[in-house]
Amino acid sequence: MKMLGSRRVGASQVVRPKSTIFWILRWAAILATLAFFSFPTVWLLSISFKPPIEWMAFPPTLVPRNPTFDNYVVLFRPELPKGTAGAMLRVTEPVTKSFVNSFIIVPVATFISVVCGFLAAYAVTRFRVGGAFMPFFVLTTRMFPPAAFAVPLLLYYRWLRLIDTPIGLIVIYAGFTLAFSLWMTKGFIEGVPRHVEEAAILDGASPWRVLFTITLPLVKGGLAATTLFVFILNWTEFLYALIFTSTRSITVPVQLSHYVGAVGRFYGPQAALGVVASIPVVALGYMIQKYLVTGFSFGLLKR
Amino acid sequence: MENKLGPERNVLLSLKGVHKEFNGFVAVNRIDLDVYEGEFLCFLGPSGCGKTTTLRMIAGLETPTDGEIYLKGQRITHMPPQQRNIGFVFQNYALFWHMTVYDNLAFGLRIRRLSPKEIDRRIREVAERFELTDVLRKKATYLDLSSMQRVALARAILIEPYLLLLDEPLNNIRPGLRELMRADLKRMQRDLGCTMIYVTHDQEEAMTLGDRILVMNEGRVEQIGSPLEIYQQPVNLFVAGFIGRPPMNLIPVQYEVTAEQAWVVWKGYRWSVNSVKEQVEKSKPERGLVLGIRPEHVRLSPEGLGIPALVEVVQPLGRKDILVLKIEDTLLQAVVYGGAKVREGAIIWVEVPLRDAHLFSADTGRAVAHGIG
Amino acid sequence: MTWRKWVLGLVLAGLGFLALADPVAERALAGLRELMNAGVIRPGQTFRIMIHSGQRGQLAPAVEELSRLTGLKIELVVIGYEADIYNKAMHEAIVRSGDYDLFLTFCNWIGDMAEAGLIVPLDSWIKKYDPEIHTGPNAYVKPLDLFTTQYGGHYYALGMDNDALVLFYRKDLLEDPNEQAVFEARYGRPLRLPETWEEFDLITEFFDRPEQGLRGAHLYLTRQFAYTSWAPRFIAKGGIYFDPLTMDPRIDTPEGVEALKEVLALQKHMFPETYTGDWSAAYTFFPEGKVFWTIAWASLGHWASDPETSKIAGKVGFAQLPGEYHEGELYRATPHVVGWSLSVSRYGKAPEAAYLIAQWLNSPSVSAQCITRTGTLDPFRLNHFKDPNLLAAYGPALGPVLLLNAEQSFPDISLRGANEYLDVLNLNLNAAAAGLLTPEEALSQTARAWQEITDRLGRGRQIESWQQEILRYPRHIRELWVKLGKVPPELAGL
Amino acid sequence: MVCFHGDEGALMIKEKGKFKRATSSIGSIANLLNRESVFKIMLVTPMQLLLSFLLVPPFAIVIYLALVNWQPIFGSWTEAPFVGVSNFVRLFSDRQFFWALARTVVIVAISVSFQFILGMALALLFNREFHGKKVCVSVILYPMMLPWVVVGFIFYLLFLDHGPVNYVISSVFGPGATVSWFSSSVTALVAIILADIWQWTPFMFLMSYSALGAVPKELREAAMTLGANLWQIFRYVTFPTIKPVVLIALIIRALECFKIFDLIFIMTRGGPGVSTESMSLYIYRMGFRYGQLSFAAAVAIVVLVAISLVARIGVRPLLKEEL
Repeated sequence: MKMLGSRRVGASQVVRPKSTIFWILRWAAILATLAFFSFPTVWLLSISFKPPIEWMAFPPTLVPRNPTFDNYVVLFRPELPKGTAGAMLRVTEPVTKSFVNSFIIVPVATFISVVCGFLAAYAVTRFRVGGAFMPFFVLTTRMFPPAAFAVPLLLYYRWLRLIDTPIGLIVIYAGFTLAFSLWMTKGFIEGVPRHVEEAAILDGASPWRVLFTITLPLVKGGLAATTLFVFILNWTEFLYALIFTSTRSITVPVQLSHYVGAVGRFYGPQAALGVVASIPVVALGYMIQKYLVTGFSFGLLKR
Repeated sequence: MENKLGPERNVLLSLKGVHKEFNGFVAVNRIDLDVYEGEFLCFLGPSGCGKTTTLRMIAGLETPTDGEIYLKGQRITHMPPQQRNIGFVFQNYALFWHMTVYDNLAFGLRIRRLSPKEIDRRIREVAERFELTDVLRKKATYLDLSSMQRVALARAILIEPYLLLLDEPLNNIRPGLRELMRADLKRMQRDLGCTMIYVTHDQEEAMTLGDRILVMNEGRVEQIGSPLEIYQQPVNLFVAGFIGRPPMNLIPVQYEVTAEQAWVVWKGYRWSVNSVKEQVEKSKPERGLVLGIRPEHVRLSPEGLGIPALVEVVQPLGRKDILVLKIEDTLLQAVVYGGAKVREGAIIWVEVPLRDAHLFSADTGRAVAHGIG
Repeated sequence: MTWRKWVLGLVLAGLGFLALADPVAERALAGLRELMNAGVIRPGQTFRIMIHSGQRGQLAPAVEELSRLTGLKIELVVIGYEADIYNKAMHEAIVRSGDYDLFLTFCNWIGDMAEAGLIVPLDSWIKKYDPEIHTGPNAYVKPLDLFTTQYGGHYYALGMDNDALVLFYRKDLLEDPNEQAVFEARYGRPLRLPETWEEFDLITEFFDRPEQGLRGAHLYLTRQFAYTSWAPRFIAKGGIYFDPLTMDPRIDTPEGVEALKEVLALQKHMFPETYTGDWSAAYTFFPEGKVFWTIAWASLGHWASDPETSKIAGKVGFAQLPGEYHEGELYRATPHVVGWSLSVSRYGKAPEAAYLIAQWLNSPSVSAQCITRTGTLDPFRLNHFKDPNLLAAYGPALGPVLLLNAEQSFPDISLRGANEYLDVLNLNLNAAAAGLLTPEEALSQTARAWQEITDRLGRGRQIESWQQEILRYPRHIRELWVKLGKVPPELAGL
Repeated sequence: MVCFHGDEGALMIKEKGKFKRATSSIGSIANLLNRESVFKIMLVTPMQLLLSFLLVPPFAIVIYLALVNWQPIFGSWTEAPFVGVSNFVRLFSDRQFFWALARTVVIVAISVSFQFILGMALALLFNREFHGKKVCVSVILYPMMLPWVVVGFIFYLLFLDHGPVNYVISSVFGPGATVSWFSSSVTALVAIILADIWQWTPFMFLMSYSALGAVPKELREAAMTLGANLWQIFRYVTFPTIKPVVLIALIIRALECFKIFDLIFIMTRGGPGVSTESMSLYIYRMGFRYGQLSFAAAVAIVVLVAISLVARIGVRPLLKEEL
């Protein structure tokens, strides 16, 4: 067997060539990953601080030559004095309304979706309700291209008078993300050893009690991940939002599309709104971060 | 530490100045240890004393900050665990829960590229011994804890390790079953004749299982020895206080020398320590001594003889009672036979037989003498 | 009649007096007043106009003013991407929510919208309120008066825009005596604004200096607007999209192929963004001084002349698009690309009132004010070209050129199914620009697809529509077609 | 014994007496609610209600539309002529449809497998403590949180002929090496797939990373002491343990990716020509731009049936042991 390491007994630092190479490789990989994932983000931030003439300028500059806050200001005060990006844009209303709408529609839809999905996933995993067919049936709802489903849905919604209402969008969002809520939570529930629940049942707990006091806490990390994902999907959804809103309940992505002006796309304000729009998601992610990664590592084999 | 089991046995594993720090926290403090072939060694100590870390370093799951580890004379300090051929049974068993019991058992053998036939033969054999034959096809998650423990043990043994390490494997098991499994383990070790290191914080377990016990505290080895040695000759106050239930009574005493006579003095009572005067003198007794007496050695004496004490509490244990006695402001525990019929609130007379007492230096905590007179 | 209506009527009358200078707007206001008196509409009633985000800045103040004048609540519903406006409008045709009263859409979509039953014919109201489309000093520039308003022999919209393209060039370079001398020495002809596409191509080649960071031209060959570079050459060569009698496509003819080959030959003098970018590429490269000339909408004039957004402010020239000589006579054809027009929803609560709102916005004075503000609407009435404020906004040089180009402009295909016809053409031309198809393949594939569309939509009715559409082309193009025998004289309206 | 593992491993409650005794004091309603059959039904009811409400009527309309010939310009949809399967017949003779389908499958295959490999590798890389890990994780997760529109235009701007990517290429390899990304089908798809990978690797990473976090380190250590090398540990211990979660993540990604629309719509609009058109873009063009809603409905049904078949044949066996 090969012996590695220094002969000096008692040295506090033992030189280990193999580990050093691993260390370098690992950090190289981490840095490469960071570069790949952060560059477009940095570019987005950079554009959001650039005046119009620099949006597509060549040679491109990472740091804006004449940095400006116009792109952010214009989101909230569209009427700006001449000579600013806002003056050239002048096509939008303040983003506040769409933010308020999104803040109502998305959390409610996400909540409904995750709750329904979780309950159903529990039924499917533990009791095989609907057999193996059901989860697949639910999944098919996600396979339908929105472009084909929008018009029939529109006809139906017209009859229900749900067009351009928050409830209309909430139902659509909750319904179309349900498949994910079901499937993701299902994966996590399957990770809960059954004997944990058995023990509670033997102690005489009702099935509801087992569900909410035993299983739920164990999968809360998975639920957090699911919630975040569903929230993101709903928060960024564009096509349904565009089709099913007109004035009253437009959402942030629809607002984002409004930054198309007389002289092309307004990349600056779009970038700025992109950055601002990501803040709620980031905040949510931050709030549930501790559940995200460690949450459902409840020590599957520990009692 | 000297080899109490005799020089004729081979050293299998030895730790030389093994040291482990985690971000400045010393988990294991320069341990030296030899483990002999075929012995059952228990690591005993309160939680966080570094016993598990030591075990993990032996297995290669942690790398020592300093020091060296030798297995069969080969230095393995930095050898990856895969190459050490040391079995490890985890506290939570770490069964591969997506696999059947059979696959769990076969895992190490398949890695070693044994033929399926040979694997099957060995598994059948071991399953038989561990009474696992019926559950071989079950998924590991569906086992009861006792079976899980046996699977974990069987899995570790199947790779025919030089050394088997067990990390508190009986921790999760309810009392009752625990005693049975303990006995099982001991029998099995004897049958297989393999070398085991067993980590526990339960002294009863250590006393019943270990050929030798290593008592650890705050990363240091306090004492290594056979259970009896540890019980009878604790090397310091920690071991003395840690081993034995209820714990040893430790009474600070003064040391006096009058006309060739050496005494320890406590509340006006004095005991002659002439027989161990030499040892006592060496330990700088002027800074104080501690007299240790195990509760089971405290004896009731006829009224008027010995030391009068107030009975504060009587804990009946059936055949035995544990008494909490108050002598002036000092509490003393004593174990007496249940037949003594002592009532709470009564005054009784007790005797501290020096022959069973221990003397420790109050300054260093080290033992000065065991059994006086 | 309640006292409220009395007061309102008085206010409206007073304001109407102030606006007397513009009888079109006055008639619209009077009409609204009448409808209010008749109880058809009531104060505070909401009217919604679907617009593109690029127009909000232009229309919002006018809409506020009208709300103030009438007591109605007029809202703008903004849509971001142009293509989405078609979708949303057509969805309204399906669901008939009545959420919209007016649509500001591309004028070549009115065929589809009319056929879908979404918008109503305006003939009777136009007769009644006279928006001065064809006659008078404030009339539309001809032929915009026809093709931005009509479909199938009826009025369906009020045009709000003039999207005849303009040639923007680097005046400083073209008028540089040194350049002129070098050009004359090399090509044996003077360097001047081109009359023909052949000259245009030569000058493009001349000024293509990649090593100096200057490319010859930027012409649209993108997925959405590829036809805008091909069609002016095709039409000027005497080409016609469909046979007027059989509706067979006539684009894979020698004129069509030749025109496409000419455009594709210029690609070596252009940035690849001409076919890989989107329509804002021209708005980036030209003001940056990276291309010698480009053909685009009038708004690029704003953009390129403003020192805030342009590095070549003050060096920009405006010109007519070139043409082709036929028997010694120059025929110029300028594509009128998209162009916004207002149409009235059938499902709105009060279509007549909606029409009057449209007429008010469309009136010479109000529309002039709107267009003066920055946006995607450009001058389309004759009075716009005399309005000092508006001309100041556009710069004195652009106005006259835009007028000339508009007079020679021809419409996009505006049959029903126009969107589909044009999109198929675009995607094949774009594919040819990317080298995926040869020019011949691109055009013949388009022709095949067009045949299929025509058959699907009903050939007879399409022939009828096409014959009406021919009449909306500018007179000189119709004359050329007759001269070349492409269209029988009796169908050319001559 | 009141419970045991059913044949398929599900937890079954055989006798109800246990519950009865536990809840008898609460009353008969609670008793009813706690009955296993009722409990099961109540668990799935909210989902059933929501899905039936949202999906059944529109789905019926889709089927109706596919069987008639309707475009909005033909007038009312209720009066459209019945044409049987002719929409389907036309579909199967449309080369563009099959190209779009094939192209989409290729995009899904490449994009999702990269996301899987990258996400898994990253999760393994990050499955140990090091300085600044939290920041790194946030940076990696960020792309997922951006609206698609924004991701689309960032990558559009990045890959423009005069964009940063070409700038970097030309400054490293010389001006001749630049690529006109959106000028051909292959390079444009590379840009699109890169954008998709950028946006959605974080999701695969998140799922694998959370799942890995749930694997007790003792499992890996046990495998180590049994002699397994790093690859064997991953292959036989770590991966099988997290497989249910990873598989589901894969399926979710594949389904979403199959519907890829926004990125392509913003970056190339399907161009040049139709050479980067995905299935969704094709449906969008037919249904929305051309107004051929009946045809689009037929396409959607065919696609749905095709994916369902693939799911049943291809994915079910994969999930068999998990189900």
